[in-house]
Amino acid sequence: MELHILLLFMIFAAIVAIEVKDLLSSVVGVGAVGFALCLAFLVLKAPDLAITQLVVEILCLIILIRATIKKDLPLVIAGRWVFNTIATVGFIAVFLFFAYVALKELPSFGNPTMRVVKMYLQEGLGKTGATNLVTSVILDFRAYDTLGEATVLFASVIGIMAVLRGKGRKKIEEREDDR
Amino acid sequence: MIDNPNTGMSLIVKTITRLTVGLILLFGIYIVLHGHLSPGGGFAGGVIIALSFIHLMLAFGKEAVASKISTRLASNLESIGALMFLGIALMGFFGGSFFLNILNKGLPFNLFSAGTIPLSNIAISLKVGIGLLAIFLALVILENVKKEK
Amino acid sequence: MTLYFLCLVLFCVGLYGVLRKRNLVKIIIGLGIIEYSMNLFFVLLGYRFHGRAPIDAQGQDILNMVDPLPQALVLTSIVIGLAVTALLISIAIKIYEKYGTFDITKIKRLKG
Amino acid sequence: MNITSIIPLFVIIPLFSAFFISLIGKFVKRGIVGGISAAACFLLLILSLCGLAALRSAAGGVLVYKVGGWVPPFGICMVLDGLSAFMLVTVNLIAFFVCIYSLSYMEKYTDKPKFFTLFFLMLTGMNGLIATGDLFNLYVFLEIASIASYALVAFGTEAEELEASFKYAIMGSIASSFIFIGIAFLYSYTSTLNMADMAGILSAKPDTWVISFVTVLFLMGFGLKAALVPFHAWLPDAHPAAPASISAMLSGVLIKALGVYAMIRILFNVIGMTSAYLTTLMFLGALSMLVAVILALSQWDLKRLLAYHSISQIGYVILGIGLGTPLGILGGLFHLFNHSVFKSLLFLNSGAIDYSADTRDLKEMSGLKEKMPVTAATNLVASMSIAGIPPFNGFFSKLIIIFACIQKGHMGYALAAVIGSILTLASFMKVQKYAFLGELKEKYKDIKEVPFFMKFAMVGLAVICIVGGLLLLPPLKFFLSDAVNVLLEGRNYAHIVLEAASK
Repeated sequence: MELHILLLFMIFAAIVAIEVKDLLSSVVGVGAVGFALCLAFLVLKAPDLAITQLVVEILCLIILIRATIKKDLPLVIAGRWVFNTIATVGFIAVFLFFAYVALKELPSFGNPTMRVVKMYLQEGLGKTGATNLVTSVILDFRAYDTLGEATVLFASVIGIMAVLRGKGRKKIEEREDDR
Repeated sequence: MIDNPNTGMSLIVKTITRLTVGLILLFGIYIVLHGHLSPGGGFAGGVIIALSFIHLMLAFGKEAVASKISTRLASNLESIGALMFLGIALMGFFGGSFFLNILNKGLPFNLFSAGTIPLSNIAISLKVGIGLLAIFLALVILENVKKEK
Repeated sequence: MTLYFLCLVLFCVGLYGVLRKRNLVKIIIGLGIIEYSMNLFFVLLGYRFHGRAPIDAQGQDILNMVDPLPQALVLTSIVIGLAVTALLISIAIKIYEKYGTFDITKIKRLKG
Repeated sequence: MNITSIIPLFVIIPLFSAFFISLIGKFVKRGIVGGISAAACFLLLILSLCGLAALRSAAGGVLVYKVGGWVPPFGICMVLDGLSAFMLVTVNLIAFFVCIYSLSYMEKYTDKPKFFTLFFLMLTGMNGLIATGDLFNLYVFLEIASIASYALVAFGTEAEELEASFKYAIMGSIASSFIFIGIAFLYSYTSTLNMADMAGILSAKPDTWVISFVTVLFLMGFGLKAALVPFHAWLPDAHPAAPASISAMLSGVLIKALGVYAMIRILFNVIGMTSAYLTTLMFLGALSMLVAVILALSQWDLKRLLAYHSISQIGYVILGIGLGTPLGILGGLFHLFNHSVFKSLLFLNSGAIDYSADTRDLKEMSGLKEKMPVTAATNLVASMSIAGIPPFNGFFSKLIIIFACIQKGHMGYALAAVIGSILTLASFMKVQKYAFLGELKEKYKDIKEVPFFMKFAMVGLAVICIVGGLLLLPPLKFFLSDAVNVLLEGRNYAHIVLEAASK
């Protein structure tokens, strides 16, 4: 029952975050959605995710606030966007209808078919020695994913430093042709 | 921690930060080391470690941390962390397969127990922590450059 | 079943925000909401009634554990979301530096 | 360390060189960074060729590598079969030439080590995506390649490039979120993430709404990554803004590996192809073929024109594969290989013009032939083969696609293919006339030919354009026919992989 309340709160906070005028209060709205998500993870018995989501959420907020301090806001709302709204709302309606139809065939909420995962639960402790089975899945059964994961973060750091560096192109005269 | 009053936040924030930064860092290291026993792990612990440095930088102003770690040193440390993690993966080659957990598993429930999992946790936390610190330093340095222009 | 549907409604709120809004930061916020709803949807799929967190306690033999696989994958997806959001924010800051505004309609140097 | 242990090397080598270059980038002289990256690219090319050779001797035509020693449904397995060997050779061949080219092209940009780090990260993403046998792993490597390409599009930090990269990043993230939702649905329905295991379960289960909903999600997600027409809005902005060697990689291999390969692997081998999906693919292919080539006629910016042509040529590939007949798939895959070669060559030529004459506008250039003979010659070869003039490789693959359309009775699509080819020829005659023929403007009197590395890469690709037609002859035919057989196998890909993995 509390999941329903949390989800309704998240949807309400998301709508506020998107529709509100001031940038800083929309950043706070996203923060609210993130923290409600962290609570939802706790209710769904996922402590690992709650810690990571909480901490990543704080970092995201700091960077977002860094980007939105003292920045201007569009005052005039042009009406040219009517076609865009109809297309988006129509696409969302179709998407939700087919999603509703498809969701009925999935196993119902609360009893997942845990075919492959049974082996993780029974022999996880024996095979990997880690008591926290989520960590054993991350770092032993599917460690290759985590290697990709670390590379994603590495690519993002190098990409940010490449984008934020001062001068992108050298002027013609200072370009020396080696070999 | 040399404290010139005009940079960073008010005195109250500075004194509280001086008390809590150590605890946050310790908590982050705890999360990393006990990754395979209790919830948390390389990622969460690494981000907490990065947040403790960012917390320091927000409270005491940019020079406090920026003088110690430059973005280039941070990105080099990060590549070292990444190479460590790849090394642990390559170590598995000796045991026959790419990511094989070849160290002995030890007794469950005590600290040195899950073979290479604690080592990978430490390598990931080193990488994630310093990488996010490098992102924050790059964003902050950009601010100063804009001011001089 | 309604929880899955509410989660996809949250996904559509984020999608609406990304496709409809004209301010760069609002688009990034819409994308953040899409990331959150994706992660929540995957963990909801793995929940089990009266399940326990997938951590073995000393001495107790816990039988009904929640599915750990979606939790491991969502941990990866949260950090991917952070990486993409951080990259987008730094591009938005540089665009603000070059164009002086966050409004898409004024950043229309490219056509097509 | 038996033969299958070469498969993880496709990910380890680019990953290791990316980390290593970013570590030593600042301390060491510029030449060493170039040397390491050229050596790593060459090693990858050799590895993909001997992967192809190892595959011919493998039992059942499949090599399966169990990462971490876990048996497939429990751990992640890396699969090398006909289709992924074919894609690996294409990707690493183009990456090798682009790497040589950018040794001297990147002098125009600052901070060369960062460029090569991001280049190798994109290569890791593509190689990892092609060689993986696990659905969520495919999503992670898709993200690595995408994030690296977002940063590379914005590498020269000018105003247009930042805006193009922002639009590309937003569209790419929406596509990834559709793909992630599709994977979540599939995991809940089949409770496994291994592609082979999932294919087995899906063939047992009846065809329900979940499967068609997930297929539409994947079509939207991978269609957006492959820039099919309804989702192509980002490509004409992103490719011209990127540095030339990166736009060669983007439209040469990235939209193929991330978009086309991932879509056909999942649709053919995991979800199973029905005639409804085939007709949608054919319709999307024909639509993007015609719409993009008409839009390209009115372009004056050289790289924008080439970007529109990438969309239309991807339409050819999707039309070919969408036919579903062995001849159609052969034509589609052969055109995929040819298009990677001549499209990256065209972008490298536009980069050469940009490098020495520093302009991209066709109106300003004219008569560059005298000063840049090599670039003019390679551009002529590439324009001929994209337009489908007989001796070159583009002609053979377009011919096969048109024959396959006729053989299956779709006269409308065959006609559309012919019209598209004629319009392509018209617009490339325009490029040839404005850029290279005519008299040289005095503004460009003093421009000189491009350095050696750029010439070497362009001439190499031009030779492959000329020689490409031989791939259809019997000795080299296994290269394509193995890939076609993998697609025709459809869902007993599961049986083949699991049986090979259990050994």
